[in-house]
Amino acid sequence: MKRIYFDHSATTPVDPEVATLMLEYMTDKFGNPSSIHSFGREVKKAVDQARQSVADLIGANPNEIFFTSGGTEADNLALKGVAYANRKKGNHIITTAIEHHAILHTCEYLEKQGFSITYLPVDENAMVRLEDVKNAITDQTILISVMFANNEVGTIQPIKEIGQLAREKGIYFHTDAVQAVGNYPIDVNEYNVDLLTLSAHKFHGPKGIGALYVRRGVRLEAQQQGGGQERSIRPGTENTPGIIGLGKAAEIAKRDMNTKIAQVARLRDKLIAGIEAKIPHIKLNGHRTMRAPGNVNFSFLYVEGESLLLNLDLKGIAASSGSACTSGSLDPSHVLLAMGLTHEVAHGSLRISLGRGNTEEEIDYCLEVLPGIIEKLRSMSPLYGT
Amino acid sequence: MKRIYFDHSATTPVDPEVATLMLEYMTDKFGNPSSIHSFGREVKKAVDQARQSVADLIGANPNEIFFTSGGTEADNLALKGVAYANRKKGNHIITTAIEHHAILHTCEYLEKQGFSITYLPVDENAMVRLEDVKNAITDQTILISVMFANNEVGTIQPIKEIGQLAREKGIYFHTDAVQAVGNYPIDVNEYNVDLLTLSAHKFHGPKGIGALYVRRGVRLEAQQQGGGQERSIRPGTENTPGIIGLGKAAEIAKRDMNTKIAQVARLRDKLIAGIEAKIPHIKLNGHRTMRAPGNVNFSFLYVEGESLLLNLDLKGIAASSGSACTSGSLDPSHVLLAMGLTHEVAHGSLRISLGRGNTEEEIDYCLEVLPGIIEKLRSMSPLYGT
Amino acid sequence: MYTEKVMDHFTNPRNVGEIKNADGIGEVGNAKCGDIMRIYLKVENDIIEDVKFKTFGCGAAIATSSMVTEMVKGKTLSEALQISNQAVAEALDGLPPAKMHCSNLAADALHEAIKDYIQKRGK
Amino acid sequence: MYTEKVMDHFTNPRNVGEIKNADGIGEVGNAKCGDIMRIYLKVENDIIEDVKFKTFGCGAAIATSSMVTEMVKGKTLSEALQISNQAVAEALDGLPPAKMHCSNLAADALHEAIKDYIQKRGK
Ligand SMILES: Cc1ncc(COP(=O)(O)O)c(C=O)c1O
Ligand SMILES: Cc1ncc(COP(=O)(O)O)c(C=O)c1O
Ligand code: FES
Ligand code: FES
Repeated sequence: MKRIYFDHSATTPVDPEVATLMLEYMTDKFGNPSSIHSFGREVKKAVDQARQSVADLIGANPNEIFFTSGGTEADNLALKGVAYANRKKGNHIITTAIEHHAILHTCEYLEKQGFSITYLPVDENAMVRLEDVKNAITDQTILISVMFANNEVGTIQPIKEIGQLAREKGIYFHTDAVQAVGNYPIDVNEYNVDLLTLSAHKFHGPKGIGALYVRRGVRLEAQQQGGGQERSIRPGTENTPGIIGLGKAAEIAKRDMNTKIAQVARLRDKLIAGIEAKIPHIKLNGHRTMRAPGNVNFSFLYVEGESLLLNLDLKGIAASSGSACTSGSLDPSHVLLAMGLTHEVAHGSLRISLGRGNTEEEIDYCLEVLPGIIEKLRSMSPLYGT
Repeated sequence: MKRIYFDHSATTPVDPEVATLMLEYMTDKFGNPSSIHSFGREVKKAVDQARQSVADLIGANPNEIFFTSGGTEADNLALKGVAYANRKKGNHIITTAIEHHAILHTCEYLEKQGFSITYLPVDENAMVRLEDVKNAITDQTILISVMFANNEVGTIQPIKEIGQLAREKGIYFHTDAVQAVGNYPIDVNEYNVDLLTLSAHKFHGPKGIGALYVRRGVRLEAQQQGGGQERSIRPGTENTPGIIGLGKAAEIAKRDMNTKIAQVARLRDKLIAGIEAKIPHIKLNGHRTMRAPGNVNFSFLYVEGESLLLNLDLKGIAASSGSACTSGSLDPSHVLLAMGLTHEVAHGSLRISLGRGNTEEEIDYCLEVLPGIIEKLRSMSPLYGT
Repeated sequence: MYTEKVMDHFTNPRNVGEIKNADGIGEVGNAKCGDIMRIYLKVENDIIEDVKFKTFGCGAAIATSSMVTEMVKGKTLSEALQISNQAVAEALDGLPPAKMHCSNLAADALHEAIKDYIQKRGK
Repeated sequence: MYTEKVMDHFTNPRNVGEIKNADGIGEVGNAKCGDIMRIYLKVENDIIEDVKFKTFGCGAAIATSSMVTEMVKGKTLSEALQISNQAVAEALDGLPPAKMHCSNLAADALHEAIKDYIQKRGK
């Protein structure tokens, strides 16, 4: 059976060009970039080049890029690093209720360390209100962290405006842009961002590598100690194939950005329109226009998400859900709940996240099988009026 | 020019079989192991298999293995994780003066957090004395951390005995076995180890992946927050190609352990004997018998390490040094100083670390060019009596 | 993650539907994850002649519902009352640890339906 | 990490050695990293007729030593005194940032040697 991958927000395949390059830096140019001999120097050069490519993707300077093991570590470093380094200035951090767990659970950890966190609510489209940000600021506020694009419902936040507000108040502004970087044009200066998290595996780079952008002058404390790598902000032998793979992925993403967005958004819009035309009792989750190019998220009333996923999987379609049954936790997606959805409606959510490899035929096939699956599950549901 | 790689303690080339497998899990089986669809499940299975292989290499149980981004992170997690989780029991940690910076700088960090650290001295062979360990223990001691094999001079510590001592006193025992795992037979039960750090890139696995072994029952606090991966001890999307590559490298290391050790140690002994026969005014650093199979470390009096390395590099030989000039810091190797070497002698150190790919011819070539280089540098040295 | 048997019962669930004028109906909701399962019984001479279910829940919830209906059809009420959650899970060759609480639904719903039948008959 | 010029002077250092009965000898030690550099001068009519060096130090230390001897040979003493550490580094097309302190050695050693010559002559 042909398999269709509709889960690009979870992870993406590594670009073959990226993988081939990485292979070269594993078996052949395998040196440690800290070594002064030729094996080390040839890799050091490639690492520098990769840092430049990553910087170029977001309009930064290469010495503002610090490589980490992924988005989660970069989020941890941003929040804890700023919190501990600026404790004397204040102990208040503002974030939102719909952040990724890498932010939320780090904030909960910081609460235990004596920091005070405001979790901003969102509107029914998962959008943060500028007014709420403004009102949350106190003279203790040292950091505002708002994600760029939400990983579940795709809503793109008013980052530029929040960044401007933060700057006016002299507060650092971090954005978790894991879902956006490589898939959406970002410029740290245009968006008034002081710290930014990115992760390679969300845009056809390898897993296990990411970066934190840190604007020159931002006070940040390292969260790991060791050798002096990454200017001691993030020590440990560099994951050179990962870094070089990330660099190449950044280069490709920048080059293909516009065509890719156009292509993916067209498929997204077709899928949304198709589902809305074919299936009753549904709800589009997330903002209709301020939306990540590849994100489709619906709640199908009277249907439970995991059953839906498994049925799609049996038809060869890989997608995702915010259902409690999928998450392993006991509550459905905190994002959907924060948007005001009831447990039942949140339970029946389906996320289809498209990527550059998806085709019109795949959308057609999905529109062909989805209504039948929904109908079948509804016919089994005690909630669905007979 | 043919290049000779004599720097296996810095890093090793990835085994082609490992690299090929990783490639498959980058471009083809690229799913996120947390996903419930087929793309996720096929990777989850391979990750489980890799965890088993790593466990097998050190005689552990798979659920005692936690993957990290490398040795540095695993060292940080071990020390901080045990320190914070057991703070109520005590605030004293024992380590040695010759640990890697991933341990030493983490200890310095913990000192700032109110922990008290004892840095045990070593003898002239870089060996820790059991008596010193015993005497350092107080009723506040919660952790002893002693490296397995030293990365500079190769000395192998009396791990089993220290482990036994720790166990009798009810103190957790961690060993940084980054240089040993995969290159030396280790069994966590035989060696009485409670926590153990390993890193893939030191035994022909990829960079950017390592693991912490944590004996069941050890209280450890996560040092990173996020999704629930690695049973919440180390969250973040799994570096699946890295994990699977580490698993394969572990499998190969276990299979070839004995033949590899025999082969490498023979070359090592030949090189040591050759240098001692051919070059005057030298000093073998490290223990003569309790020594990592691939480690050769000499001080060449009246010679500075970086100049020596560069000259070797010009002849195609890649090695390493504990010279201050190489390290970028202002002091020569803390390991050599802890062994009682003077600044000048430490300055002239050369580490040649052999691996399974090295040959007899390479040793011969090295023995051919090294005396000339030493002679040339000495003739330039104002310290060398004319 | 699921066994073949779970996937079989999930893909082709047995006895889905309602029984008009059922002799007993049992419904349980899993407060933890918000799922609901309803079981309908047709009883004759203390024997379960027919059983159907409707479930809003995950793969495990559907498979356990289906499995429990298969297990009790033709059984006496007292035999049916002895079927435990554990037994249903075992009949499916096990469930993932995180899902073990789901298997509670199926036996509980069955027992509720039997209780309902007994109460109704008692009147 | 090093420029071609540095590597050239490192690989083929100019003017290595000692001058017997030198007119001036300058020695500086780099307290920071433990390196030592010694410069020997032969002076005639305030002109540096010959210059040699011995250095215990890294690639940059050797290259700067070599470069400074080339730069001053045939120069007057006052010309030589104007050669700065910065100038030596620039003549080598630059040094890695971490190594900039090494280039201090070379000009300093030269100036010490000149001072030594002046003092000796003064007697
Ligand atoms: C918005 C967001 N932040 C952070 C992360 C964590 O990044 P990583 O998977 O690289 O640890 C993810 C993805 O899992 C994400 O979608
Ligand atoms: C003894 C020792 N510990 C820790 C490390 C750090 O491991 P990694 O390079 O994987 O961060 C190394 C190697 O650099 C090492 O040799
Ligand atoms: S019904 Fe929710 S986890 Fe099974
Ligand atoms: S002489 Fe030591 S760094 Fe140059």
